Amino acid sequence: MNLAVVLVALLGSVWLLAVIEGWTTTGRLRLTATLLSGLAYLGRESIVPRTPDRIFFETAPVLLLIVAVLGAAVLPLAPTLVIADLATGALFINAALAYVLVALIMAGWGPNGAYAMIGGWRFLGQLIAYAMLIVMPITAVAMRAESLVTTVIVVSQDGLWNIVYQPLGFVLFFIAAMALAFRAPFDLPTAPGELGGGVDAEYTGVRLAVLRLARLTLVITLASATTVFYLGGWHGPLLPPWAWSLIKTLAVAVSMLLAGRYLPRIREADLMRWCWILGIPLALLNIIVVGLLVLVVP
Amino acid sequence: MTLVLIVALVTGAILCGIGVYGALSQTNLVMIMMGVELILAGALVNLVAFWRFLHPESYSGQMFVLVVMTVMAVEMAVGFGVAIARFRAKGSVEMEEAGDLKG
Amino acid sequence: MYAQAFFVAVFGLAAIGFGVVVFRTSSMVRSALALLFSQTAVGCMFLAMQTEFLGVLQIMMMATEMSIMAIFMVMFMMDPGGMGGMDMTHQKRFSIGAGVVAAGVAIVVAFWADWGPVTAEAPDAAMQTRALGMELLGRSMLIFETAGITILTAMIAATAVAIPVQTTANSADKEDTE
Amino acid sequence: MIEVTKDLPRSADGLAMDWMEVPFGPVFPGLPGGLKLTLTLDGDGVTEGQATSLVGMINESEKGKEIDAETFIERLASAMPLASVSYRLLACLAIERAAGLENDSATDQARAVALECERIASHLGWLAQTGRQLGFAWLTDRAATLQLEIRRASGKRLLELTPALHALAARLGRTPLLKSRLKGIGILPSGTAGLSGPVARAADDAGDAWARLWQRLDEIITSLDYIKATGEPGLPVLRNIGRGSGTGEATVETPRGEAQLSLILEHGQVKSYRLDTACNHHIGLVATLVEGRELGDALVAVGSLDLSPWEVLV
Repeated sequence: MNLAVVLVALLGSVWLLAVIEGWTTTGRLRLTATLLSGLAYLGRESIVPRTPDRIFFETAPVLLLIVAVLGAAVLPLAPTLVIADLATGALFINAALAYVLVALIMAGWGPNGAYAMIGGWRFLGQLIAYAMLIVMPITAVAMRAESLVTTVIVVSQDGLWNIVYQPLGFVLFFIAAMALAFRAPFDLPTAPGELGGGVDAEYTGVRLAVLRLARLTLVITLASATTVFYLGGWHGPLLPPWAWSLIKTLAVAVSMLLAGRYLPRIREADLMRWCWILGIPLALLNIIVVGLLVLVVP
Repeated sequence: MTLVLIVALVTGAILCGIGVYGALSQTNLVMIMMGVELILAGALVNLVAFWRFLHPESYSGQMFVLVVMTVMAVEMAVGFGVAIARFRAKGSVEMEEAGDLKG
Repeated sequence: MYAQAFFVAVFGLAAIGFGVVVFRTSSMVRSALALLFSQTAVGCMFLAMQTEFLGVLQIMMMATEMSIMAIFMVMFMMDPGGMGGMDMTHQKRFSIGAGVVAAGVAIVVAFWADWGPVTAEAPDAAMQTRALGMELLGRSMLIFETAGITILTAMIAATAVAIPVQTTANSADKEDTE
Repeated sequence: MIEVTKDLPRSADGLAMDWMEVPFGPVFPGLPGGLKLTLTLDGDGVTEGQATSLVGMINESEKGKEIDAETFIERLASAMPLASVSYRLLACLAIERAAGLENDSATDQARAVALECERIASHLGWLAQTGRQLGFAWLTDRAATLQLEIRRASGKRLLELTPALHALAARLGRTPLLKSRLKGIGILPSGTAGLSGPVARAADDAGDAWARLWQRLDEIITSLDYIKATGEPGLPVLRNIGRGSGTGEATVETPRGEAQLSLILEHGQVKSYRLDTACNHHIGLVATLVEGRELGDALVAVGSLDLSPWEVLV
């Protein structure tokens, strides 16, 4: 039951996000256009490049989709509305999202094309930049909740959301989440202006439809994670808990989307430099500050 | 319950065997490292099985698993450092071509 | 109990299967990713054996580790795509023998040893995580710290070995480009 | 394996790796259409590269084939779709000089305003292209919208657009990441010959992509001020040259730099001509700009030159 509800919520959010994305780029709000163009992909010719690594080429989009859904499985919409309330939920989402890299390397290597391959390996460099900034802020969140269980993390924010309690962690996590979802300005593996689509470049038809769906699902999953870890999850007045979760998730997802419109793509060297020279010390500082707060404030 | 323990131990043993085969038969340094990783994976399976079925009250068992995981990471780091240095110097990480390393 | 045995066996078979693929395929990226999925299956075995924290940790760590392995494979192999299908093994018979002997001895020990009483009930996952944390920062703190320092040392040492030797010629060259 | 790697060229980091030769263009989202960039890639780095134009114009007329003056102007203008007004003006000037016509201040003024209009539109087009290359969606939308407006605008409408153009420049100055993306990229070696236009004027400053961006934004503002002071634009139309003969030479500062045309006119027919454009020289700079750069930086450097493959002569 929970599984069905969460999946429907996930799909609905993806659809809304796609509609909003279309709205920001074309300036027209069309509710059915996304569905229609999604269906149109199914009818288009699926071109397979010459001498691909067939296994990787076929599995990569599906793996990306599975990983995004698995990540969402431990994130609660409401106190009991969660697919799997694992004892190690906050660690599990890291484990699931680590496979985004695997999927992208497969998608990059599979088609046997230069643009795709450079895009895939670029994401490995990007991971080395952002990975610590995903894990370390989550550590600080778990420290406050004294638990890795996602529902407990939400309960721990009753009264004071983590965005106020540890704003530094929120900023770092938000940026790292955008890098993990490879949204602009961190879209180095796809980079339309530099690699002509990168890992997307060789995918057509149904496979491209799955890949696009997976990318949007990944954004929703990460937005939902941000909500759970920093924005108090289901907490909120008047509306039912699940509605608050969805509203916050969509708000975070849309802000990730919009941020990319107003920024040029970051240089890979800069991303690496800033993440290591600035980001990691800040994340450590965040852990220390939260640790002190947890110990000092009753 | 002994059945599960035996299944896990046999799996660990076979993984270790495959790892030994790989580490001995491959000519490329990176492939040899893969063999070593498999041997360590076999060890991990055994350690977890021993902790779970024989001494679940003692968390030193789980601690040991963490140490082995650290060893895997260290092995990777050092292995790749050596591989890069060797590749830079000789243009190869093949064992057949590393006769100069013999004592 | 049979359910648990079933899942452990299934993931075990998957781990063994992917482990065999590692040395059977000639494509290097496939080989690295097969090792990754073998390790993931090992992580799933941990989950099936009710060791949640370690299982998730194994699954998480191996994804990055093996992806890095993959890029090194591509760098250092003659034929990373496996298009040429060249043989890159040596002393094959000896290796097979050693592998079989290693596995055989371990299996014999597994069957013959007296493992004593086997516990049926495992502590629940939240309890385990908590107890492991207490162990890490209590009795085993020194080991944990040592492991941390070791990995830091290894990182520094590996980087030091890997960066190019700075001779006067190429350091001048480098300043030139900057 | 030593046999395999011993002859491979070494990368900057000293490792012998396989290099790939990858084509970018002629149809590539980050580059102007018709420009083909061939880069030799060592991973994400460029070891060497060169650019060629697939749509360039043939420099000299066919022997013994005379073209009507009007037709010649139309041809030259349509051969340069990214700067048609400039080349129309160039052809008009050269033919009129060949026919021995005196300058007429009223027409000259209208023509100059038209040229400045095109300069603004062309720079906005470059901004849109740069936005596409950098994945900066807002810039692409904004610059492309303004460019379309300006191409259609009368003098009065242009003045109404002035605040929008100022706002665009101010906005770019405030955009985070943009400076770090462009600063220090595409620096030309000092004393590079054959520069003209914004690239040459920016070379006095820092000579990188960031300086070129600001040079072009400044030129937009300067052109606006000129238009405000002068008046309505008028599309260059050939004055009556009768059946004059002679040789004429003209130079026009097009949006991308100086273009030069010399021709021989015989009885109102263009007998032969010779053209020289800025892009023709700039395309040769690509090889030095991309060498040893990261792929993204190399493409930004090429983009900052504002190459128009149509204006390259083959």
